[in-house]
Amino acid sequence: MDFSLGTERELLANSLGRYLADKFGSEARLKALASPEGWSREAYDGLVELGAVGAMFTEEAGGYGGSAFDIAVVFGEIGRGLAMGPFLGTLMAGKVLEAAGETAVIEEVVGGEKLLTFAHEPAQGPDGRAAEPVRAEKAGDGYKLTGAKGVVSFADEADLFVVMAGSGTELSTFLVKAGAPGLTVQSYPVVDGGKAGEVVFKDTPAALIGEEAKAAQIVDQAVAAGLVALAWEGYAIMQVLRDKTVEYLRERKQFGIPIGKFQALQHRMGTMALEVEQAHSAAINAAVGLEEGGNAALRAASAAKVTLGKNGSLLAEEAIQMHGGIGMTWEFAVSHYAKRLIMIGHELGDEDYHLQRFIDLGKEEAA
Amino acid sequence: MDFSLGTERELLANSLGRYLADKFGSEARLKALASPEGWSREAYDGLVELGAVGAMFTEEAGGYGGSAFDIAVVFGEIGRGLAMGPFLGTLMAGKVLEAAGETAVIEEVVGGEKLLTFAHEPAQGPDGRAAEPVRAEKAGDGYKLTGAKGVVSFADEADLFVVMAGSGTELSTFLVKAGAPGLTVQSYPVVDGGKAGEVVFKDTPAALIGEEAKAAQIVDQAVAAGLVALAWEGYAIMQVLRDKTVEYLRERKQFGIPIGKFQALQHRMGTMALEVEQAHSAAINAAVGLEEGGNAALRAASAAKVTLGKNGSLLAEEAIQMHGGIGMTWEFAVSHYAKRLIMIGHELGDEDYHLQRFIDLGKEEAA
Amino acid sequence: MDLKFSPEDQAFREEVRAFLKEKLPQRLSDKVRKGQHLSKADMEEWHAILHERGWLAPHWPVEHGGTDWSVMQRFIFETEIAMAHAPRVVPFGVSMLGPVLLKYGSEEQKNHWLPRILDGSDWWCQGYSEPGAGSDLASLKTKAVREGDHYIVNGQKTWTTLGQHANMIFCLVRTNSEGKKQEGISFLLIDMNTPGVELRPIKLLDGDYEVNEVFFTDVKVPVENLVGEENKGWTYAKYLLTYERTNIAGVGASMAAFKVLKEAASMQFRNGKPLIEDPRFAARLAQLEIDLENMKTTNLRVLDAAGHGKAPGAESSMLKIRGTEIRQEISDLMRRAAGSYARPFIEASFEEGYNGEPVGPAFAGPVASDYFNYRKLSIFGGSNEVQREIITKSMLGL
Amino acid sequence: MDLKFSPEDQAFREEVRAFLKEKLPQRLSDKVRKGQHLSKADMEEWHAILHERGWLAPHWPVEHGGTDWSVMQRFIFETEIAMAHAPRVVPFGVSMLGPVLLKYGSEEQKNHWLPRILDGSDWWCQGYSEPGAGSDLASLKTKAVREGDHYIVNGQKTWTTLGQHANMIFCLVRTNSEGKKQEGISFLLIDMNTPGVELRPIKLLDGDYEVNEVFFTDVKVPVENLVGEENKGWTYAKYLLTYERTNIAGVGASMAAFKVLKEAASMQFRNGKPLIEDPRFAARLAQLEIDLENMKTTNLRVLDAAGHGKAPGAESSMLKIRGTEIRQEISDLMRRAAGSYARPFIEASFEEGYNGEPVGPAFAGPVASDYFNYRKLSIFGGSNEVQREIITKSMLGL
Repeated sequence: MDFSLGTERELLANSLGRYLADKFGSEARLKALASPEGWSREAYDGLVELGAVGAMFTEEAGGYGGSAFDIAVVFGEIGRGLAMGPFLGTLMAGKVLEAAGETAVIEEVVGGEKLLTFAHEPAQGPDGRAAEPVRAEKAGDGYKLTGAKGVVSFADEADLFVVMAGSGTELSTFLVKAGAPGLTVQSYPVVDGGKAGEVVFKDTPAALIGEEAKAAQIVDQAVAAGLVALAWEGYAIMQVLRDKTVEYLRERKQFGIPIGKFQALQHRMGTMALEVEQAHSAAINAAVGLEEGGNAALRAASAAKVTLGKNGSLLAEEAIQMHGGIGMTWEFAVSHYAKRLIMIGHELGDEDYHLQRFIDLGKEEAA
Repeated sequence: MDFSLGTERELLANSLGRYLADKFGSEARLKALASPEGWSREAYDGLVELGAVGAMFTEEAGGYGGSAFDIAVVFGEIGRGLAMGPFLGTLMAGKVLEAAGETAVIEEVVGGEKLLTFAHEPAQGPDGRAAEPVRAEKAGDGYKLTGAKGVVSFADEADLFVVMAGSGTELSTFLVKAGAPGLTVQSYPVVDGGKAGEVVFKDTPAALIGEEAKAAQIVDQAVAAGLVALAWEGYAIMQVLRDKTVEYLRERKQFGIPIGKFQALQHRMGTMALEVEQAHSAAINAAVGLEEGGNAALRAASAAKVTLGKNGSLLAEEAIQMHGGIGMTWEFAVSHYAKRLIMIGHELGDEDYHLQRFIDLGKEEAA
Repeated sequence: MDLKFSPEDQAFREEVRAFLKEKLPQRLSDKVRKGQHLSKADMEEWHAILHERGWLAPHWPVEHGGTDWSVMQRFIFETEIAMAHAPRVVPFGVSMLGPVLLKYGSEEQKNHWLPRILDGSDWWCQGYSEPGAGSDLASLKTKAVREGDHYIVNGQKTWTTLGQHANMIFCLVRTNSEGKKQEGISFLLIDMNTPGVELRPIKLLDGDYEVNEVFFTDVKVPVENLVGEENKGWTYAKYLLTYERTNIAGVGASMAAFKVLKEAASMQFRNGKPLIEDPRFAARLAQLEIDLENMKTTNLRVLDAAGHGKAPGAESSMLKIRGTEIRQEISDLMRRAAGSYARPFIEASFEEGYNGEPVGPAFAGPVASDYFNYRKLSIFGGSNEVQREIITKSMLGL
Repeated sequence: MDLKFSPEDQAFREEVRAFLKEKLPQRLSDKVRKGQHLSKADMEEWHAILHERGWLAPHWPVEHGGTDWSVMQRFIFETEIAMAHAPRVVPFGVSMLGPVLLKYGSEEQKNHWLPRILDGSDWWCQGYSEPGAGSDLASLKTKAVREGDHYIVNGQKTWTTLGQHANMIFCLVRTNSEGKKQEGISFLLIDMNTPGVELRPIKLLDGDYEVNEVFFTDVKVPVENLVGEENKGWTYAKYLLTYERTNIAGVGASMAAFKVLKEAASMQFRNGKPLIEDPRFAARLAQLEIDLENMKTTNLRVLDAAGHGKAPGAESSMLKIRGTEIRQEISDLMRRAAGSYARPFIEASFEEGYNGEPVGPAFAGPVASDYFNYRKLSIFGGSNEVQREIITKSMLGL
């Protein structure tokens, strides 16, 4: 048994972490948020150059990593530095391409020439119902897509979309290029920093990835990889919130003494620290599960998302509460970490969804 | 709007409370628990004489009260004094009899000549499945019952049983006498004090109460009355646990100062006090609902049981935790209040059951 | 025990409803319901409507423009306006300064300032908190030194809500640095247009501006703007904090928000069925509804006791805690209901008249912002930690 | 990162399993699984079986009868015996006094007492707590006054677990009343058959006797029974409290109990279907399983760090808190699973060979008693409150 990440991964973590701390600290990030673009393509490119995307994929697929713990390291640093970019979408889309051996596309993304995202969620209309689901039709050698996807990460900025079409066990995945005919994007900022958009396809030309109607398991594993990524990103944010709160308890004085001397805060801080460690363990379990694949990957991923949802809310809410007013301000980094942590709960299904999924997968395993 | 209980009810509460405090204090109760009978029939008879049972039923039915707030007062004192006896069973069985105008039986119970209990839960076998459900067969002018009921309050001590037979909307209720042919009782103590038993009927003669197969709504309202009773009993116990814990925080010193000065304990105590008030409000709502009857009675009763389950666990567990070791001892009253409070959660459905029921009743109301 | 409203109370409720139906502008209630930002003009509009009817300051004495309503009537009124999605009356003048002036102000102060609160001539804000003070409010450092018939004020206040709209600020200032810190505090009314007063907005985590820092540099304040006696300001401030607040639990506001939540959960589809049929979400909703019903009855009990002359102490703290917990829980479930669509952050859509392309379910726009903004509820107004201590200390008597 | 057991570890696990299959009496594991009471003879029987195999005190040095197992092997061992429902080894001699003697005892003490622990000649109990001390352990008052070659001990200890079976007690006693309270404490070994030692059982809320009060009246204790130096006992006691306890989370025991719980929920019918299919109960179970998996990995991480020479500090406290919370949650769900049948309280059924008529579901007998008894887990052994403070203080360094 060995819990070390290994020297190479530690080197990568250090270089990503240093880059983010030097070039994309709290002030730079606020500046990027206030810019017309709403994020920093430069910071993203810098991370890609250091290997943040390459580490997500295997060498055969055009990357130079690809294991669950490579993903863990990259997303840990993304969390710690609150980096903005289509990392999660790139990971999941790339995993779909990786499974189909689409090396050339991955190489372009790893090299930073192209931005890749993942259009997997159905768009919802004002009435709360799913808008027109995306369906594929054969058209000559290729396919045409029609329908809508919602909250697609960096939709406006992306050069390439991996798009899920069909449903249930009849799922297919397609590659669509930005600017393709019939493709429209409505872009907006997201509350946790970065961009997303609603994407509508109307007879939009698309290239099939892998086999038709056989993508369900591949997408499941790609999403499990996404959940591993979120588990590690969330764990890193929890560490930051824990450490910043400890620092605040040490330095902030009230009634003449550091508030860290107050017993009630000590007890709550102890609980926070305990839950951060559980989130770490859940993230490890999810990564180990992903390496194993199959049902184990899905179950451990769901367990991690449940833990992340519960403990993430606790850390975000307690960190703000214990900081008091200052924790609510835009200028103070705690609020941005809290926002990202809470919004992670809104990506790829919340803890209620994953608790049910964990139960269902347990039944499948038993059956 | 008026939240006072009224002079008469306050007089009744005072007389029951004083009787219990004088004759059935902590030591007397421990003695009764250790006696071969395992409870005190004498204390029960004393309460009956003071009107504890009479107050549960209307004058027309042979009692001298019968409103939801009469029930509230009686069970509040039962909780505060940890009285033992078939009060809950008597209440629910009596409400069934009251609805059918069976005045003579109620008069005997109110007068203390007879002990009445309610056999409503299916018995369970070692495999966790329901044992043979009770079914009724016509036999001459009367009926014969066959089947088993579980955890019947004071089954061995009772002179009369109101027995539910059939199921769903086809429910009937019957009166069975102790010692009737084919009736066997396996008696045992219960962990929260008092007695119960498994009851088996084999061609046991029984008298129909009210109309055949028309008892469902009557039983629902009788159980709602039981839930109101438990809500008030539980609220009273919570008050006791709150007060005893406050007292302990004031008197117990550690590191040279009263532990009530410790901030963490102050915060937790504040939460306990807050939840006791919510339980009080829920108990009021349940009583108001019962007076209204119908769906409102059932919904408010379920809401109260949910509150009681959640807040009761909190109070019981926190009271013991804040008392430390001493709270775990048999000699110290806190542990007995905690046990009864937790076991109230096991009577008439737990908070999970009632949360679902609250949801279902809400849908019915909306439909 | 009788929990029905009396016929008089019912008639009163009908009167309030009729008033709201007639006078509450649809435009305003739409904005409140959708969680859009209210402009200064919006708030002034509603203020004027209530003033016209004589219902702006129900808790003031009739001779000063208040009403003689019972506590129950006030509860009914507050619940009804909240359920109708009326804007909240900005409390700093009407509910905070007003009661202090009524109890401790001179006749001149009452006659000058109270009518100006009612007719909207003055917009008041609060100068209590200072950077670094937090729950230790009495440690405040902003100094007022008497020079002739003026005080010279220097220092800084923070977390001043809606200060950007205000022309007047009531401040706690230090007039004596010796002895117990509580005994050197005075209560001063300051015109924000005086030279030396500077206001800087604080951006909150939801991107919105609602609180401010206020800086005082050699600000001259006439001595007649001192309320009560010098160095007795702490008494007045505490009066304000423990002032019988019938609406501290915000039952009406939470009932209104719960209704919006239930509608959202009924309309929102998740995994092919209405979210309200998801067992776990339904359980969260039901628990919330039960908590809300319990709190409502608790609030009525406290009001009933207050009507019988019992001053609520720890009870106010309980209502503050549970009220804010419930409001936060509603905002939590609102964001959960929106799923992925909690993330889009289109600030323009929070303003009136936004007509961009809608994104996601209609209710989803402000849910994340509201959730983050409502974190303040357990921090400000006496943190929930402080309230818990108040409850316990009132029982312990240590 | 590699979380698989090594082939050596796997082989070791097989060896432990084979041993358990061969040597663990079915009678004992049945009693443990059913939650029945173990007699003194039962505990001694299992003690002797482990001793025979040399696995009674794995954490002792080999030369004193221990093993050279890695921390991982110890974890495997502890998990396997728990999963097999073996009785817990009574810890007072093997896990508490043993390590103290090994580190601070004289050669004579080691040679005399350690073999007697292993072969069962002595049954040790603990004399730490005193009435009214609680978390303030160092305030202890039991006095030992040196007179010639004896100490004369007077005072009272309490919460002495299984003292009724013991012939020896290790005690913290006060040998100096001046200066800091921690600096006047000594560590003394006392024969319980000495005149003046009196034991009184304490009945706990579940009706069971497992803790005792111990009274000392002019008890003569030979000076050679002093461990280490006079007035240094606090150091030894603290060593024991922070002694690397690989099993503090009780992962194996909780895994075994969780299995029993899942079986109970699968078998128990509620509203016409297995309880495990009830959405709310299933959710509680799933959350518990996730918490347990997380804790298991946390425990392995701590063990891994310990194996690399990192002394666990706050980590032990985390494992203690979460371990006891999980165990309490299991006992909570067990009682919930039993429904009404949690109430019957048939004390005779907790003993071996009970053949009365069964009442209700087979698992239901001890569930209420266990739930109430397990309240102790968060109180004893350093309350969970104290553990939370330890965690925070280790981070704050205040």
